[in-house]
Amino acid sequence: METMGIQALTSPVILFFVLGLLAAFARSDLAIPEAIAKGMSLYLMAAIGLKGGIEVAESGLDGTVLAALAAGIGAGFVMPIYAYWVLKGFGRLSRINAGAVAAHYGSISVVTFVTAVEIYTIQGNPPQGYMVAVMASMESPAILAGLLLARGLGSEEGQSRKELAHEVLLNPSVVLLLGAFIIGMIAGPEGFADVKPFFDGLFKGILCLFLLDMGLIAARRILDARSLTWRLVAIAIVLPLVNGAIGTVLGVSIGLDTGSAAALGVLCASASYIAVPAAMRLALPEADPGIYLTMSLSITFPFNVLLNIGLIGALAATLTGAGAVTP
Amino acid sequence: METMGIQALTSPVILFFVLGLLAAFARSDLAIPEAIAKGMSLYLMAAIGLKGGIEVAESGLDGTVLAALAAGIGAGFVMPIYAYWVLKGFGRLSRINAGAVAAHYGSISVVTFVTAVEIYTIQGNPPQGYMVAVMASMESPAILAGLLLARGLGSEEGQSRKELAHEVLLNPSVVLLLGAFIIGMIAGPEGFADVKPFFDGLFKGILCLFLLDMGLIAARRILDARSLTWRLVAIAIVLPLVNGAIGTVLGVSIGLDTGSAAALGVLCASASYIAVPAAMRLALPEADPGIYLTMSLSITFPFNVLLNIGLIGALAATLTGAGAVTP
Amino acid sequence: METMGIQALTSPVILFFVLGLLAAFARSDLAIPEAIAKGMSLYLMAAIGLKGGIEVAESGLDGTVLAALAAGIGAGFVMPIYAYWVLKGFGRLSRINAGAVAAHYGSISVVTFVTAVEIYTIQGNPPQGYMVAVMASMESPAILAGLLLARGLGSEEGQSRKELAHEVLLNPSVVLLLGAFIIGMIAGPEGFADVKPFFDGLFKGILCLFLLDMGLIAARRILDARSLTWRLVAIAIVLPLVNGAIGTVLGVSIGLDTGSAAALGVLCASASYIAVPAAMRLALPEADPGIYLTMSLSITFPFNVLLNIGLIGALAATLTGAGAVTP
Amino acid sequence: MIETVIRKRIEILADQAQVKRVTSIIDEVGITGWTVLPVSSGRGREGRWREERVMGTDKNLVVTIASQENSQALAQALAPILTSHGLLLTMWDVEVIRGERF
Amino acid sequence: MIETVIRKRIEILADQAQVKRVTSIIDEVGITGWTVLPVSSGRGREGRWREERVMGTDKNLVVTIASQENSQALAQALAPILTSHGLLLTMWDVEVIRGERF
Amino acid sequence: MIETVIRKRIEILADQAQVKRVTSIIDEVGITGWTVLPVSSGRGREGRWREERVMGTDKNLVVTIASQENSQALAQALAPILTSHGLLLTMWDVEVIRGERF
Ligand SMILES: Nc1ncnc2c1ncn2[C@@H]1O[C@H](COP(=O)(O)O)[C@@H](O)[C@H]1O
Ligand SMILES: Nc1ncnc2c1ncn2[C@@H]1O[C@H](COP(=O)(O)O)[C@@H](O)[C@H]1O
Ligand SMILES: Nc1ncnc2c1ncn2[C@@H]1O[C@H](COP(=O)(O)O)[C@@H](O)[C@H]1O
Ligand code: NA
Ligand code: NA
Ligand code: NA
Repeated sequence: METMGIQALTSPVILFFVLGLLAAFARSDLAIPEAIAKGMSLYLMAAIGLKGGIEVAESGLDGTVLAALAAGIGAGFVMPIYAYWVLKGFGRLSRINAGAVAAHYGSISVVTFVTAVEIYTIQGNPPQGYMVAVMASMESPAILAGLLLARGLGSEEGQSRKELAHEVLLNPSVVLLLGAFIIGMIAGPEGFADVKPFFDGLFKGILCLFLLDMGLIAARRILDARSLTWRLVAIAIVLPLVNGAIGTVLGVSIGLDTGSAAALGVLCASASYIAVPAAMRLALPEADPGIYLTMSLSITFPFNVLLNIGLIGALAATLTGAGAVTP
Repeated sequence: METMGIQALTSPVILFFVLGLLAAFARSDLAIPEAIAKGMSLYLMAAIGLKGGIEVAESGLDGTVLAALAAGIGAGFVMPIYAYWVLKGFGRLSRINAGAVAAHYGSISVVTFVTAVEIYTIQGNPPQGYMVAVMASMESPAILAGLLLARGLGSEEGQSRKELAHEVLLNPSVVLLLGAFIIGMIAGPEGFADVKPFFDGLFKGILCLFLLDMGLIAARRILDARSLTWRLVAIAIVLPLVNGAIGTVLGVSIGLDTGSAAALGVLCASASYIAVPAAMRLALPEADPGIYLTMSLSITFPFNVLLNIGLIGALAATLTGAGAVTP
Repeated sequence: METMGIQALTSPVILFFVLGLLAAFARSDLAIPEAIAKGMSLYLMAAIGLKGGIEVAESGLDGTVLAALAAGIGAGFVMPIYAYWVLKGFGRLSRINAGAVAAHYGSISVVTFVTAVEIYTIQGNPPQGYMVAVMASMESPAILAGLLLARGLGSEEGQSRKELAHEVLLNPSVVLLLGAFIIGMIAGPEGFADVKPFFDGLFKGILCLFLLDMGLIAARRILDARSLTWRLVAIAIVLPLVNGAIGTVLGVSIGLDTGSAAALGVLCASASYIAVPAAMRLALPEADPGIYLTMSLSITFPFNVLLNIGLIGALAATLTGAGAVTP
Repeated sequence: MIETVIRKRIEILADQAQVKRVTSIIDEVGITGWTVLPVSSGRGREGRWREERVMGTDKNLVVTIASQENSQALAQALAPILTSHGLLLTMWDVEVIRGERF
Repeated sequence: MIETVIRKRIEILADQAQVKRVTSIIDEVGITGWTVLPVSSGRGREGRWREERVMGTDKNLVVTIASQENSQALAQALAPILTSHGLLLTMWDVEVIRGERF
Repeated sequence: MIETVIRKRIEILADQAQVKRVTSIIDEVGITGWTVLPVSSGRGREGRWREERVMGTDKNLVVTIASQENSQALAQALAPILTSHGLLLTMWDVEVIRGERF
């Protein structure tokens, strides 16, 4: 297991992330233009969606898909609940802030998932293509759960409720991920051939630059953070550990293969930093992004990328008895 | 023919366009940063220019090229004239607005052309490389014609006339298309080899993302449109049908091959949404972009991409007796 | 030699640069969005850093590397000194402006280096991978030298001195170049394989578009320039000739191969237009960018790209007795 | 001399996610138009922010020119949500030509 | 206390294609400088616009600081084309330090 | 009617490289916040600039709302470096709601 962890840490993808962290901690002014970063983020979602859809077009769907979807959506509703109580109790957050943070941890991070897929594929346990659909379906439930926790039932006026439903169902990330997934299913491997150099060939390289930027942004947020306490830092590390383990066990128990079970674990462990912050800005503007973004982006994200993905992969391998293949 | 139409509609390029339309109609906030969209548009022009130039460097030029250039430029001057009368009469537009819209329909849309080339190539009828030069030469004549129609002869003051000549001859699209075309002719296939992964390999993938954005923008414009009447919608559909048929017949009659004749038809059918709007903003600022952009971008562009390219291809195949090869 | 020069001039990379120059001189509005240009510049630095590191991981390091590093850093400190006296004396610049310009000529231009590597590789004399590390180490010494010349010893207050040290050591270009170089050394050729389509396959194509933009910007600066005299133009051509010859001789004399000696010559000949202007804006805000940017970007950069790289390559080939291989 | 009239210029700094809400209120109040400018970074009581366009937590500046009555109505409509929605509103008198447009 | 003097700040919202025309007029009037800010979207009588940078039909905000006379001259020079060229001009008094520069 | 109070709005046009220095001075003076807007091109005595984001020699507009005393203190603190650091400062009175914040 050790060797695998170390292997992953010498992959350019991870090394660029570390470079970003170090550069920002050293207060270098290195920065990637926001339009480029946003473009790379859209590219990664379109590409992962397409690839998932094409794999499903090739392999077809079996019963485990439905189980995986149900498990993911269920986890998206349940995880925020206990997260909320921990955040309010141990974390000493207000109701509003606890609900907002809980929503982030119930939802998912596309780039954490993508990084995990790369690592598990290197290790010989590639997750199934349908896990992309599971990911897309896990983006929004936690937003609902978090808002209910923060505001209570029936507190929203009609206008806000409409906005909210819109945000949850037509969130840009969900639309692009699911849209590209369906395009992949329709186009299939032959349709994909022509666009493969772009959506497949460039994938890892663009992931490198995107993670460079994530490292820069994550480290700078910590340096600028005012509202972070040691209690919140602890939660931002323990929650992904617990959620990751629960997700992996859930995945194995519904019969997913090693890679897919680990991927479900990673989805549970990851915290959103694109879809949910935007939704919270809209629906819970009183919540403090200095808390929720710093926890999800600056602590949980690096923890997952550098350590937790490896741990979850090891757990899944142990539970399924699958030895990881050293490439 | 049917099957070909359907085949084209399952190509990722078209599917991403449809995704963009649907997402915007559903009022999702999905958006591609403007700098990225602009960058993709420049990439597409540079790449299509280069590829055209390289094909010409390989195949050499014969007499039909001159005929095709003359046909294109002639059409660019003539089409705005009847378009103008229809727009003023049936469309009930003011002189200024009719002239502005006419200029759009006399000029061309690079991305419509590029999409048509992809589709005709799949169908086994690739247009000749020199059609790129025909396209570049068709960008500007209609701007002149439209302005003459809107303002009358001799109305421009010296200053504006200079600005206008500049806009017409040194329009960024014309410069980049022709510049890249000439670079392709000079560099030839060997010079191209090194840059092929970028300018050729990525082409279709970037076209997908660009058409996603076009779909988003086209649909949002319709939702925001105030000045659109059913008469204008009808014109925005009938004009590309008529112009497309005329252009195809013209192409066949001067001896172009099936793909090139169809490409000439598509150039005639397409309406500009980059070069001409910018020129109109400069030279006819009183004209209403709510009319000309909405017609060209939100009605004619989707109509051409989703339907008319297929119809024109079928017409060209029928006229030249060339059966389309199903790949 | 002639034929080689002409060969290089028919490479798309150079032709796109010429297109940019011509388009801007003709006052076309063609422009690449700044975010895209910045993104391409970061890409080029990351890619050249990575590639250098991987070559070093493959070939290992020998004693000449240290000699090359020492030569580069030494040149970075010494070149500004004589440049300063020429700029103040013959060039009639104020102390501040002379120091600022001298810093630019002592430092390096990544894109000039990259273009030279492409050309020398075509000519059969590829520079060694470690020259990337030499380049990175040459970015900053000249900043220090230029500031000392402009301000004198001990003139900086504590605050500025800290800012300055920061700028010199953690300059974004240095961080990205060196960071990517080290990532390349760690990841090695196997780690690189997955990201090769992005960082290697696209390299030349992106260089084309970047040089198109450089051509546009360089020519526009000249058109807008107010402070440029014929004396400064002369210096901006003679300095790169002299520095290039000195660097090449230095490279040959410490035992570098033909390509690497020529690359050292190009580094000496090139003038910074990213790292140093930003540092001067911070540390010497009184200096006139209308002088230093116009000289380095609009005169020296085109002169190097279009002519001097070829001359330096010929000199290196003559001195090492290596005939350039015509591919 | 050109004749100018006095109108109010109101500028509202708002989270990207709140721009739609702000501009709808401008429309409802009956003001004829508005313009949005991008904002790249800032610092307030909640600390410093930058590079947040990717996360959608960046800000924009909404600018609108209005008559005195309309500007009063807008200030009144926005006042209750200024604090909860993190809006920053400033307004001042400006001269405009063609005053009938606003 | 720092001594400040009163100058006019004039802001002109103009189509991308009209910016060159506006800044040439500023130059001709004899004003020493101007600055252009990007604008991302808006709504007016002609309806809403956004995402138009690709089409070149987006807008910019031209800002210039000028003396009272120069600002009058600028307003006068721009007035005839305000409506036909879709320009939006506002101006107001500001305090500046180093008043001799403007 | 909504109650408003008068505050100063100060806008400083600064080179990208000088923004950090300007905002630190704003912080030191005790002003509660600031906001940075991008600027795309301009012309001054040193000539025209544009497309300089790649070279890092572009400019930004730093906007801050402050009380009269704080704005005086800021103007005083910036005055000595205005010329040497190429800053352009304008300020004027604006109405704000929730005046206690500034
Ligand atoms: N009252 C207003 N306040 C601020 N901006 C406006 C206003 N009216 C119009 N605009 C801007 O000016 C543009 C053109 O307006 P119009 O000429 O009315 O279509 C709009 O798209 C807005 O960006
Ligand atoms: N009168 C002015 N109004 C608005 N902006 C100005 C003015 N003068 C100078 N600027 C801006 O300040 C920058 C530097 O001016 P200068 O220091 O005169 O070269 C210019 O490039 C413009 O962006
Ligand atoms: N005094 C101020 N002047 C200008 N902008 C401010 C000021 N205070 C706050 N802001 C802006 O408003 C945002 C939110 O402020 P706050 O609600 O205090 O966190 C900050 O990030 C700044 O961009
Ligand atoms: Na999660
Ligand atoms: Na046409
Ligand atoms: Na040098």
